[in-house]
Amino acid sequence: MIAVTQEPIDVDAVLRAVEGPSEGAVALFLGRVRDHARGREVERLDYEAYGGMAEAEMTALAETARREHGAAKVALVHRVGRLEIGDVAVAVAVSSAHRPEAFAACRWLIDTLKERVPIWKKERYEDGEEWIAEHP
Amino acid sequence: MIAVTQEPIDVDAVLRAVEGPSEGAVALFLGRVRDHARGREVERLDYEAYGGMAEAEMTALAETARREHGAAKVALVHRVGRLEIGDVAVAVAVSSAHRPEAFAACRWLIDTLKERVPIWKKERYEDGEEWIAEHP
Amino acid sequence: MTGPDREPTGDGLEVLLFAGLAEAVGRSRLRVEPPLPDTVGALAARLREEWPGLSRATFRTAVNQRYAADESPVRPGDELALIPPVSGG
Amino acid sequence: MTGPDREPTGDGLEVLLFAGLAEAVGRSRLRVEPPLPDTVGALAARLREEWPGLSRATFRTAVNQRYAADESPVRPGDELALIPPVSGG
Repeated sequence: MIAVTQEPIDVDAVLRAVEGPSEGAVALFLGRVRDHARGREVERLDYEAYGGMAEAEMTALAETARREHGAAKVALVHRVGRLEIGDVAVAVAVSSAHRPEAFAACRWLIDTLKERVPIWKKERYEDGEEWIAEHP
Repeated sequence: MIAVTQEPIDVDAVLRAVEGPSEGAVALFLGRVRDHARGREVERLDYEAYGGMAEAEMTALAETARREHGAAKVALVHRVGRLEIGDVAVAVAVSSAHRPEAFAACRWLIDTLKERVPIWKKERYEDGEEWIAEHP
Repeated sequence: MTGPDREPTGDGLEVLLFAGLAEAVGRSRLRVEPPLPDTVGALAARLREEWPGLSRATFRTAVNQRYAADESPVRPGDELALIPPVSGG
Repeated sequence: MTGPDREPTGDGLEVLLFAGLAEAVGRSRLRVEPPLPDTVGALAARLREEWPGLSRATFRTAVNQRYAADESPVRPGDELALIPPVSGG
């Protein structure tokens, strides 16, 4: 399961996507909208994606996670549009036979997704808004 | 949420237990029953716990995760009794403001739970069964 | 601390066994009559002598649901447990 | 590869802009008329000259939805995009 979606992320479906009888370990990362960032209070976020390329990059990341990081199954979902505090912005799930690979691949995926995948967030504050540029 | 339970683990409830407006990162680990172990085909597992002590140890682990590993909120649930292939045996959820702490605390918790918490599994095979002694 | 399934033991003690250790001994609790040994280590040594299933077994010991060192004291009414190598998760 | 929202551009090209870059330029796509530059780097240099909002901007470039090096070729019909620093997750 690889998707960029306007809809709320269905975490159960993300977890089901990596189930398997030989996969004893599942690592899941959820990125939720925080009420603060960079020392400022955040009211909400707007995410924009270069949709086709974002999904292509995420598909490539999932393949690398399986080939090089020991992941058996991978699910990557990023939400876009308007998100409120507490909403899940991104879900990364990895299964493998044992836990070291599941943790390592999950961590590698979220780190690399944040560096490479063409998605941007705009933070909305009480008194303004700002596009965040995290990874050049 | 700290529990040793006979019932199927409600993963949604585990994730809800670590929600918070300042916690932007959630790391979840699920240990599921695998169809193989130690080179043998496994038909199912039976878990036994020293219930009161297991919950006391898990409570102590959660406190240490918060005090020393940067966790904001922790949920630990272990299922006991008869488990089939694919059933979730253990769920570990950690939230924190940022992801390094969530990953590190989640990994430390499952590693340390496996070393310390008085829970035992018996593997059932087609032709027998065996109590598993993993951490002396 | 009183476990949910313990009965009064007077001046003696009951010791809980689990998993493979309970199967090796054939019981999930053992009674230790007074006089009680002073320490966890002395009590464990006495149990290893009395019960062949324990003589060469690997276990840690818990007193009142906490892991206890060999030199920890043992008192009437304590909840003792022999903890074979764990395999949760 | 043809993006879902692209129109035929003949011998020219359209370039997609996103997020802060689109706001700085005031548009989310730019038309580049022939003759086309040979490479991604030359095309980016031309856009920086033509559009003040791009002159000092930080961006990577993608061709047909893949990150592309400055020396990558540019052909009519390619889907070009300027990718400002990302902040997903």
